[in-house]
Amino acid sequence: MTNDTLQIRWHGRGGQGAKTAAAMVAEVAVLAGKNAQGAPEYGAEREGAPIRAYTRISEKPIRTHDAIYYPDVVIVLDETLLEAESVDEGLADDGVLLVNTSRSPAEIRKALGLTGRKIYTINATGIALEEIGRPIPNTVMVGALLKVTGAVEVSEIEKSIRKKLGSKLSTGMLEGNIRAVGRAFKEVNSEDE
Amino acid sequence: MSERMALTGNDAAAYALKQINPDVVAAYPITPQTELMHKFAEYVADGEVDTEFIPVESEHSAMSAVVGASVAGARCSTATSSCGLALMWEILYVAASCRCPVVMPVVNRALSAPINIHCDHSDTMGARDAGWIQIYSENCQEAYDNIIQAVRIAEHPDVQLPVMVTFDGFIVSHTLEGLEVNDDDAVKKFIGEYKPEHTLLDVDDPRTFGMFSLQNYYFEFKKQQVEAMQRALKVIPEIAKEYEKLTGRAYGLLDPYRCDDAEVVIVGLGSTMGTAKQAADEVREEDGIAAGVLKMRCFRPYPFAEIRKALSKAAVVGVMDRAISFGLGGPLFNEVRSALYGGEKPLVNFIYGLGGRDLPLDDAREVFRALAKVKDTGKTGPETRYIGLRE
Amino acid sequence: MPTTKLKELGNMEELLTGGHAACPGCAGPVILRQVLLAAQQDDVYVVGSIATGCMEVCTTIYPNSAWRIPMVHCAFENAAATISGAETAYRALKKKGKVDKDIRFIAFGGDGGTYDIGLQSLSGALERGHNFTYICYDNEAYMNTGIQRSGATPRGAFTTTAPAGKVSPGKTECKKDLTAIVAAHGIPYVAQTSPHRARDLMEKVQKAVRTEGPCFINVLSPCPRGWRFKPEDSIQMCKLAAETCVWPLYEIEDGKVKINYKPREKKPVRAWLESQGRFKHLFSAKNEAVIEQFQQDVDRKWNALLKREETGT
Amino acid sequence: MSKKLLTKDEMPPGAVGEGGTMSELYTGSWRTYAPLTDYEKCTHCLICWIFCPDSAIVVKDGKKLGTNYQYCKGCGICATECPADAITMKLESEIPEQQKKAEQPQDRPDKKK
Repeated sequence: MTNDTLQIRWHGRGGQGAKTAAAMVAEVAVLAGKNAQGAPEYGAEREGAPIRAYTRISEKPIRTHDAIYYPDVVIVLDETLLEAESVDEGLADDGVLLVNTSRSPAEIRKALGLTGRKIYTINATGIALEEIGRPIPNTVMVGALLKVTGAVEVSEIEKSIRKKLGSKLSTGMLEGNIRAVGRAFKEVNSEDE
Repeated sequence: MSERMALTGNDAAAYALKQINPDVVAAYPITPQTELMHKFAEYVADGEVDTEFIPVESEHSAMSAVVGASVAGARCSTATSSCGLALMWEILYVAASCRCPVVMPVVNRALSAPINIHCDHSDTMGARDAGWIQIYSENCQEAYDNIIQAVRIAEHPDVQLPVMVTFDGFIVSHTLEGLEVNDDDAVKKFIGEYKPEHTLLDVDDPRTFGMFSLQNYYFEFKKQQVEAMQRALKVIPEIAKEYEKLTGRAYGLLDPYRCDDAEVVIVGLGSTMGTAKQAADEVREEDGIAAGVLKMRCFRPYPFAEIRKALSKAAVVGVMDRAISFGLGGPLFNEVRSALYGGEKPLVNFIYGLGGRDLPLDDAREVFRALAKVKDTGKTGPETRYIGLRE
Repeated sequence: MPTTKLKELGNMEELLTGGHAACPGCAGPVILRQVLLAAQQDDVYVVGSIATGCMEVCTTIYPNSAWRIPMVHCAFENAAATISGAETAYRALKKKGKVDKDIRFIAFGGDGGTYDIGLQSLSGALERGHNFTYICYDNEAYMNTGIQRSGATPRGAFTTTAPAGKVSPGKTECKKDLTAIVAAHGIPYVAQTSPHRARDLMEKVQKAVRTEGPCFINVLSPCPRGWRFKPEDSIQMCKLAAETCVWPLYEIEDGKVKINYKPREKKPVRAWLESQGRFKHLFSAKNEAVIEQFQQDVDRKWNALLKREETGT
Repeated sequence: MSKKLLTKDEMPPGAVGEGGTMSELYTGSWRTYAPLTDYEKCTHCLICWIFCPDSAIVVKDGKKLGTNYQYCKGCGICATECPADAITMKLESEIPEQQKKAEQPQDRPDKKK
């Protein structure tokens, strides 16, 4: 971790909820007593365009307000971005790459020609479709992130989802999201398996 | 007494406004201020504030309505960014000159053209001579705290001037951070009641506000504003002290970081100063550079004496401007230089981040290294340098 | 009940004092006096805003003011936005028990500040439904800054920015119909009037200030200096404008048009044009067509108005 | 009517002035011609009063008392509009002092009540 701060960079497409996810993880961390920052990067793009978002989590106050150039974790919400973007740019040797895909970590490693780093995959879109009925993978990816990094407890994320989305979503959608996070914890694939 | 929350800068500002519970808020949407007013409009819609909200048809009318409401005796507010602030320009002067103690969050954004929605300080720099107090915030916590303190500063009988509380568009406005918020009653008690001496609604003592004033009187009014600004230099720290008692969070006119033993110091405004503080720590450790940061919280009134004092020990000063006065250079640089007039200290102007271009931590470190080189070689080199610009 | 009887009004407090700096014979202060006398009656108080312009600069010269009602001047183009803030403050403070008086709000602006630069501010305030009355005193040019052409300047008039010259007959475009534009906002009350019929003006003001929601009254304000006529003839000019149907007196209440004055015999516009130096150049062979066009403009609008009254729209 | 100018510290901040103070000013010097009322003809219809731009016609209990020459700028609207032809405009310099005094009422109900 850079300066005792866990730095997470999200790659997604507009509408997939990268911004919400980056903020949600930060919020969960804050509510768990840590310092955190969740920042989207805005262009003029609308739905479908590649976007980035950033999350920082630290025990110490976070003062920097720049983009994340040296992430500890990179999360890819849309696997088509693996070709369109240099998602591994600046990712530390012991950093984590978490991809929403039905492929295995080994397949991703091969496709990207990556050395070092730890690769995790999860079929977040599939889980989202089954649990929420919509292909929005962000909450699943939040669950997977927490499983992989242990950054915050799963109970905290559930609280946060209820708080953040409770007023926006129907009960069915809300419960679906919570189930999706739970499944993410179980279904994330690592290279050890 | 307080609660920890995770809010974006815009939501933190809206939360401060909710707790202030102004009588009247008039606003017009402009990116990146929009979400602030969305949130506030929700508070209105949910009856969480008593505020009468005026959804005006332009920023010009927002400021005009606020002037009308303020002279009528209402505590009032609006918020804007960039071109919106520029459209208000004429009425900014009226608000200040009519001594309307309005509090206005300004979410800093570049001015057109080319149109750009991202952060720089050209909007508020353009308004620096309008007679408004300007307080710059580094992060969400500061935006929240500054807005609450601004009410007291603006309405202080020795001041009676409008206050802009600024924070960086997107970089702070759309970034979620953890912050401590006061409880509602504490804010209510801290800001107290607004009781202006004369109001437009006092029909038993009809007065004329905003009168025509000729060569024989205009100048005196301007001197009154000069004096009110001077008094604000004393009032702002007093109110900060009181706020510190309430919250434990300390504020001053300036926010010096490791300046006491610093040989090279960066001076600047807003969120970048957080990055600069981190860079100072890192170059002290990695390069052995005695680095410090002087963040200006209060830009108007301009704290000449305090700046001079804070920089007295620095050998080299770098001033970071997120705006340009075309044909002159960085506006902050020129003001810092004027505060240091008569000294031998080399000064370098770094212009950066226009239109929201990021200032990476690495670049902030390079600024310190460049300043250290000036100190070591005794050669100032180019006075104005651009960071992150393709030339 | 509010009164418009002169004997009764004469006993009331003069709300616009003498000593102001308007030109001799200016119709502006006549309008202001009539408005204030009519509006502030029966425990109803009036608070006003005024746009930059002749009436503002000549009634407020620091440290003196001619106004005995509370007034605010903010800028040229924003009398409506400014009053919308004051009116909103009133609602907010009344709700909190900080104000107990019954206050009505009036914004004043000249044609420059209303037809042109202030149109957006006016439109916004009308659309938002603030409870106020806007009074436009229309002297048909920017008189305060030196008789420049405005959207309210009639066709053929000489102004300093559309002067009559060797190839130009003065303003070549016709006057903007602001009253119709305002009426298109669908506000409860819109009227046109003139100070020569003081009772008509005052009744309209009383109707407006006692109507809930935004109201608008457009008042013709002859300007001896800008129109080039003798100061003593200001009220006569108003009369002539009504008799030629150049300035019809009418009102639109909840969308229904009522004409308040119909001349028994409509005078030709030639009489109107002859009365003022600003049209002097029209009386030459080469500009005859402009007079003809002017008459056609007036006839078309007057006939349309008659029809609207007849059909009740 | 020249008054000593207020000093900076005497001026309340913000260009706020007391209402109605122009009533203390003198605009009578603008006048070349002055109105004189013939009370034999005057019907006290108050037409002159309602059309006066300078609030210069003094009225009490429904009756015209005269013209306040402090304000009157001599525009002549009153003379033009008088339905009884009771008002005439005369060159100021040709009006005898006594006649002027008679036109200028001492009673000033138009002052702030």
